[in-house]
Amino acid sequence: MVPLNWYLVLSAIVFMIGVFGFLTRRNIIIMFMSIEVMLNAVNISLVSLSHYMQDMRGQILVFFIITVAAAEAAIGLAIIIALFRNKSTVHVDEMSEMKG
Amino acid sequence: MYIDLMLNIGMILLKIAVVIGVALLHVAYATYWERKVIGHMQVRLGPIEVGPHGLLQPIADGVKLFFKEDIIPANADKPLFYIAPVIFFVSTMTALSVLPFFEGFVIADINIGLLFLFAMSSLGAYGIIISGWSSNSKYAFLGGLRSASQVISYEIAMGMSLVGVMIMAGSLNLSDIVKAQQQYPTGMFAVPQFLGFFIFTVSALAETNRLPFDLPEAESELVAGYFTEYSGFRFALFFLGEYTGMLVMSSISAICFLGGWTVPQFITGWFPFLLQLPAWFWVLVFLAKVYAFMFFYYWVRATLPRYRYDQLMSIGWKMLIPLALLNIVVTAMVKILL
Amino acid sequence: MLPELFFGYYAAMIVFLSVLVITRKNPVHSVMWMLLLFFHIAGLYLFLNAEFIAAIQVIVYAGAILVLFLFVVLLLNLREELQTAKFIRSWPAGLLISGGIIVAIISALRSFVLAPQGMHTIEFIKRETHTKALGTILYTEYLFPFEIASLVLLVAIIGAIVLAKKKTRS
Amino acid sequence: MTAAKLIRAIFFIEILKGLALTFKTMFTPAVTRRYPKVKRPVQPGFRGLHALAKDENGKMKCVGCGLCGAYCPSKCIYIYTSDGKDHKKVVDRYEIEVLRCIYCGFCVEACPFGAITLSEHYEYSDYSREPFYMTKDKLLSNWDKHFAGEKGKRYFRDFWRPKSEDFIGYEGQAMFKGIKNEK
Repeated sequence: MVPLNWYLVLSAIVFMIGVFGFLTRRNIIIMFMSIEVMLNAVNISLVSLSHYMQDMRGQILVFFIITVAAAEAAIGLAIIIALFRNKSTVHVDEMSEMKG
Repeated sequence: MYIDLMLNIGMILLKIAVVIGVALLHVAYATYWERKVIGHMQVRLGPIEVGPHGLLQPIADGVKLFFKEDIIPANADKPLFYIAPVIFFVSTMTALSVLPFFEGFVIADINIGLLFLFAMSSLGAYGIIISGWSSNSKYAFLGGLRSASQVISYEIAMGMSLVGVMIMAGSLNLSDIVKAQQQYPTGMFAVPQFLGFFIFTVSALAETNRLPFDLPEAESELVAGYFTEYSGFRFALFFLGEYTGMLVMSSISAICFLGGWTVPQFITGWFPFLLQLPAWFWVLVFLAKVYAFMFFYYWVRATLPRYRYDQLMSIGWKMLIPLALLNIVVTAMVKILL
Repeated sequence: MLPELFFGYYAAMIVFLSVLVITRKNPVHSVMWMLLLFFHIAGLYLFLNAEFIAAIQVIVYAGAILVLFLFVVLLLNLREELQTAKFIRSWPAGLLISGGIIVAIISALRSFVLAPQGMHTIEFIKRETHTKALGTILYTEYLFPFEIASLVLLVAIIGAIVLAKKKTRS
Repeated sequence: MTAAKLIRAIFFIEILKGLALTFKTMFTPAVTRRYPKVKRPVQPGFRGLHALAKDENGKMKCVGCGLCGAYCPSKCIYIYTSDGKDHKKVVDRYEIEVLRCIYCGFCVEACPFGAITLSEHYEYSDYSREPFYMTKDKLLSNWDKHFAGEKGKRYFRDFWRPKSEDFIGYEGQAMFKGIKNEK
């Protein structure tokens, strides 16, 4: 039996990689993918917790996270396309018009 | 204990080898059969020179394709160019692993068989998009984009058309779905689920990029679509993948709508000796259903012209998906009320 | 021994692939590594007896969301992307922040206590099948969130169409 | 939309009609000819591979006048003549580049003696360009192969009747008259 902590550590490491990617990359698509990586890290920990607690409510949460991720990806990518149409770049540094 | 494990693994490997070998042979002869059927429909003969009645033609074609030169465009993205046909081929071949061919013969009898099939059929889109993009050619790129949007759109309709079957069978396991159809007098879901069967048939044509929805490889506009730049061995992989996809779609339709390897109960009532036959005999019934569906593919190809792209999209989104939703609602209500 | 080996393989591959995803210069390659990453995560879910979630992971994440990503990447101009620097100049700060997060999480794990066991034992799931057990909870206890999720998806569809639609000249 | 139109749209009457048609044609016999095994008979007057005609004594009919080469639109006939014994014209070389020939048949029409002919043979593909450069010997052997005996006679009788056969000129014309008188 694999200890639960292993899963949680794995989830933490993957989450960290996602955070690092989000903070350091400036390509908006890669940033989006970093968010997906973070969501997946959370999903891993939820599924493993649900398995070890023998309670399926955690997996329901995973279900909703996947749903919301789908909605978020659709909206986010639509925003990216709209931005690219106006600015013809995918670099967040160059989208500075709303800085105030 | 280890001997048991080894035997088990050996058994599974043997099954896999049998299924892949038989499937590849069927795929090869599916191309032969297609050429024959379409040939006769167009008042031609089809392949006839190689071997008796041209029976060795698919083997000759295979040998030719596998020994041809493998050309790679200079500006292609090489790793993705190499991997794309493999993704396409593997994703369609993997779908074979959950199909039950007759009572008790299935490589992986999993509870989510139908979902697994959806997953694999959605992965085929990657092979197509990536091959279109990595070839660095306009025809291939346009073909890849078209194919991706088409496959994604019609997958929704296809999944929804099968929800009716899921509701009626109460299971996602393909063997259970086949057994559930035995309770109905006609022995197949195609009769009560006629709307679902219709939607599935149309979206199966679109999903495998066949006529009248073959816009991704529309010869008159896009040369060969997403595999324009491929040749030799890799082209053969695309070709095999496409026909394996057709085989898988026909098998899904045979399993989910036409009663799989079983025949309707009144037939076994008339001919009781059928029940004494060994289990493997019923694979012939299954294959007959699969080939009947494949024949429909060819028949449609020989008859209908290609749709326009906006027509394709509006059929998918404005006709098939609402119909599929209606089918789900009606099926669920009937299931609750009865 | 065998479960640990399986877990070790999956964990190593997941970490390695997620590093590849965020460090590739070409977004298309990133997407392809992400596809492999999703497969390994689905494998991990199967390993945790969550077969329906694994199937959903492949169908929705790999089959729909990632194809959308790929689609958008293909529509954009990649030439410029391949020439600019991969990371921002102050990437060590990012490393520091993410390192801080992981240290905090792992130190919190030491005082982690598992809640009492629920009713969905492995035998229960095997008897009921995973899909049925999940569906039972989803359509009874979580019916209201489920409806809200469908509403969220509807809003997302409309929003995406409105945002990405080309403005017609009137 | 009228009711009939609606019914047609719902049940795909047009598509079903088309499917019925293709299904019916599937059982009609194919019209394919399996070419290398089954050959269509060549129609008389077909313009195939070139041949140089011989007369009854087996001698070449060509006198080297060069009219065929002059008429040829693709200029693929080369004739080299020299002065022989008794100042008789001798045809040294008579060559045709078959790959450039367009099979118009002008050379046959131009020839006053029916020396150059187009045989009914059309299966002469090859792997190199060499065999398509016809020399005099090859052209004469083509005659033996494809026009020997009755076939050659029929050819001249029914189709490419040489001008010299019906030529009735005035007395002063040297060439044709002489030959006619010899017969």
